[in-house]
Amino acid sequence: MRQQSVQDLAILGLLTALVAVATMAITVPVPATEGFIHMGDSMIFLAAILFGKRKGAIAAGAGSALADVLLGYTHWAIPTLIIKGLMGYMVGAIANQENEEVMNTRNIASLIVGALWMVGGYFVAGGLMKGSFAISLVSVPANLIQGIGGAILFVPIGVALKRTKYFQKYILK
Amino acid sequence: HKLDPRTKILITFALIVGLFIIDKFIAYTFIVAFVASAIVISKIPIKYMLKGLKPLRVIILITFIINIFMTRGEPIIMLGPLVATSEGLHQALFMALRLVLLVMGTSLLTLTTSPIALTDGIEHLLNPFKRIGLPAHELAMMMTIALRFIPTLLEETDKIMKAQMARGADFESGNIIKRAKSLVPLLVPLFISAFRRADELAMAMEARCYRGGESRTRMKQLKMDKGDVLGFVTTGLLLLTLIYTRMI
Amino acid sequence: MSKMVEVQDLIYKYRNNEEEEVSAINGMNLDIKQGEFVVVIGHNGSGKSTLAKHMNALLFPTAGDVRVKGMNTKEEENLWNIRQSAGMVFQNPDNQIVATIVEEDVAFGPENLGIEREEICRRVDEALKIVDMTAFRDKGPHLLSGGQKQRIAIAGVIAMRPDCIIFDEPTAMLDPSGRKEVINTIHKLNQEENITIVHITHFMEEAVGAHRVIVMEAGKIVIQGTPKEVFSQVSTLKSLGLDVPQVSELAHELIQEGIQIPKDILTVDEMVMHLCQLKSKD
Amino acid sequence: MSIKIQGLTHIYNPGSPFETKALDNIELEVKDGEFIGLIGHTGSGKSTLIQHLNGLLKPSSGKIIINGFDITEKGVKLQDVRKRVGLVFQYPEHQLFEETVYKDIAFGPINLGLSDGEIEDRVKESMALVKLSYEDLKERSPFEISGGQRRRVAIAGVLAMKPEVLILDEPTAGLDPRARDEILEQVQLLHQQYQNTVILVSHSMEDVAKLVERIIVMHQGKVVLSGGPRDVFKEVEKLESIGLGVPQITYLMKNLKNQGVHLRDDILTVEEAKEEILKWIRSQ
Repeated sequence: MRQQSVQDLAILGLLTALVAVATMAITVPVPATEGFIHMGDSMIFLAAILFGKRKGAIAAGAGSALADVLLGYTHWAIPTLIIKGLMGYMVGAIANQENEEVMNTRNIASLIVGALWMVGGYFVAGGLMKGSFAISLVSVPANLIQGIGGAILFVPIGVALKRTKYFQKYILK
Repeated sequence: HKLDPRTKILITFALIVGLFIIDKFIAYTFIVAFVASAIVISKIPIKYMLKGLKPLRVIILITFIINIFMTRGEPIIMLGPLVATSEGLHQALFMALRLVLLVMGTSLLTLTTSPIALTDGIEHLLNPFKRIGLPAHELAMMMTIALRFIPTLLEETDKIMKAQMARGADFESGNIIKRAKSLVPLLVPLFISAFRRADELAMAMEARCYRGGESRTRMKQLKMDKGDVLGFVTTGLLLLTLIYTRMI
Repeated sequence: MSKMVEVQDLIYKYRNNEEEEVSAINGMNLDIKQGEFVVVIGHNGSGKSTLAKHMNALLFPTAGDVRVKGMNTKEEENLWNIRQSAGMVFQNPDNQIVATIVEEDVAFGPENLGIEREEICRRVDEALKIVDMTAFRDKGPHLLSGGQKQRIAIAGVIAMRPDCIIFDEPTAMLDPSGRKEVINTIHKLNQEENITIVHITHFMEEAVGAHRVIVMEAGKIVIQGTPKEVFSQVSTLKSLGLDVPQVSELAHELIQEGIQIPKDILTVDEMVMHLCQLKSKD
Repeated sequence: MSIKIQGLTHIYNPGSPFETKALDNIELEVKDGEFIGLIGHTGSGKSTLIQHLNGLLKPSSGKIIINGFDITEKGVKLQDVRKRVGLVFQYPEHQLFEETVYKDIAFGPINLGLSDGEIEDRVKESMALVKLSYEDLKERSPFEISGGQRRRVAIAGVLAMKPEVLILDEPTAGLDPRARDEILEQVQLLHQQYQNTVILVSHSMEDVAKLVERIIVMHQGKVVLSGGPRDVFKEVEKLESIGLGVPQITYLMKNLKNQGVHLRDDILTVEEAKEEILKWIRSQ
């Protein structure tokens, strides 16, 4: 008679915290783009690919926005909420959660789409905020590195987690 | 400081909208006055605010330079192939100011409001959307849990990292593939512990009779008072003025 | 005295990861009276925690019945009343605190019960006072020590005004001073607030002040009685892999050597007294 | 391996409002092959101290000399230090991550760059040391075995690096009495077999009294007592004043002495107490 909803809520909260912690705790600052390379995107890929689009979207958006606020990049919080939220949703929707192999075609496609969307999203948001898309272009290389890095970092961890039996009862519930 | 978090969120939101609708320098005077008075009222030391801008210096400079040289118009200075125009200078100042005010306005919100109060405020603001199926309470509860566990997980990250370093793990060198692999011993235990925590937390919540947002009361109630009304009126006036500057 | 908790022929089985059926509780009967202080000891896997979760309607019997204040946990309409009457404190203090501010966490339970605002404030004040944590009401839980966090968790349960609190190894993760804080709080709840206590632990010294001690092994009760009765069975306890107080062990050893002292000595003072009496006799 | 600590001070968050002095001018020497018990309540600086011994934390000032070799100097390869000083953290089972018990224990040896054959030997050896069956468990997932076994797998993971100094931070926390006794027994056996230096951090006076050769007591970042268990546990008032205690049996003997009974007051175990009391009672 355990309430599924309470369990889901707790899992979502922890996933969100994980995304925020990964974004904040392991970072390499890149001053030129006013950003940083961090593990947050890998965590988003994990959340979305292992737990589906709904959880992926909420944890990605809320977790990343929280990290922005806590790190003092408050003005980015709203764009981040939208960009990362949609990123989580798209990755979760494209990915194939049933497949035992983590590196299946749909998952790889979801990684690419997710990373590109993130880069594009920040490019547009930056352009709007700074009034010039040329300036926003400056942030593209770093975000690209961030996105690709996040996707690469996801792979071994995704594989390892999917193999961990303890975990399987949670995945896509 | 004492304003209702809902008020603060709405005012900040209005400020952002304001920053994006204006197109004349004159409008800035109003916004600057508004933000400045807000800073004064909040009693946050101005030094602290400026310190928050520090990491932005580079980006503001870049914004400024690119805007100067990339905007077509009347040339004023020529540096080889680079042409600075007066329109460019205008544009550069305009954008740099927007950026500074944007950062100041939003950080004013987070400096005066704890994340938990923000969550509370957002929950209340989203309440009317419940009718169209938006789970406002659940989202707020989830944010509370996330906020509650961020320090715990940060501490845990540090602990696991140290423990694996004691077993000879190396997190600090190597190419990206090697680093990716070296993070597995950190992230797998972190993930598993997070899920064990989620499990236990869910049980503890149920044991304390948690059953969703229905029929739940709150100890702390948000209350709007005169200050909030004043805030809204001022902001409303500001927005109207800004719209007016755009039309003339 | 009326019965607070009744456990009748309880059996609980579950499936483990390998899909094998495991029985955690194997036919158990237990009555706990109102106002009683019962300590349950037994090593890991003896079924202690499973039993505790049945009393709070977090787990439901495979067979048999569990009643709290006469309400059967099997009947769904009783669920919330049972959880309100029989509160529960868990092992890991970190994983049971929900809110980011101490007083809000204490308010979490009453808020779920739909209690009026003023009443919640009153209860939060009172609960924090009982666990002696009023000074920390505005702090974040992550800044507190383990013992303090556990006291906040207890306050969160007290604020729901339960008749009975089940403690599921609340001291297992604490250091000695944290353990002392929690144990003192538990005793206070029993003596001053007249709350029925079921305290699960594997630290035998925590059982010394209880009304009744229950020793569990393989999902069954193997010994029960007053602390003196239970701890005098030194060899049985040892064979179960459990500790006994050093003084009880010493008494046991001395009796084996033919020394005439009672076998139910629990404390240092009792031992000193009996030894001195013995000596002055000859 | 000998450890010499000179003037070690560690300050957390220096210069910020949260500045705290966790270690305050520690002077300490641990001889090769010693079995040390490190006690003190939470926040006394125990954890900070042991994290310095394998270079996880850097001193704010002071030196740590291991085998005549200063590990706080610049350019020291910490990897080498960590290979020789093994540290088992609290709740070490929370750091397991591999698919199988074998792979998890092999993690350390792999990081040392050993050959496959050597790795296998070390896994086998360390599993034997903690009394885990190699054949039964090597292919099992560390997440599906019992709590006590998980703890032992984690300890084996550190033992597999064959450290010359083994530091255990409350290795029995949260275990039930049976599992606790097993782990402590194995630690003692290990020490006897290899004569390596062992530092056991513990809250349990009873356990420390039974096992170690020397006790170091810490309080507020300082070493306040150091010596053999019999000497240290004589200082009941001092220990109590810093929130610690002595084994129950030591209290008993002290109380008897206060009643005018002339008995040794440096008793540490039930066995010794029994002998002493029997001698006394039968003396007339």
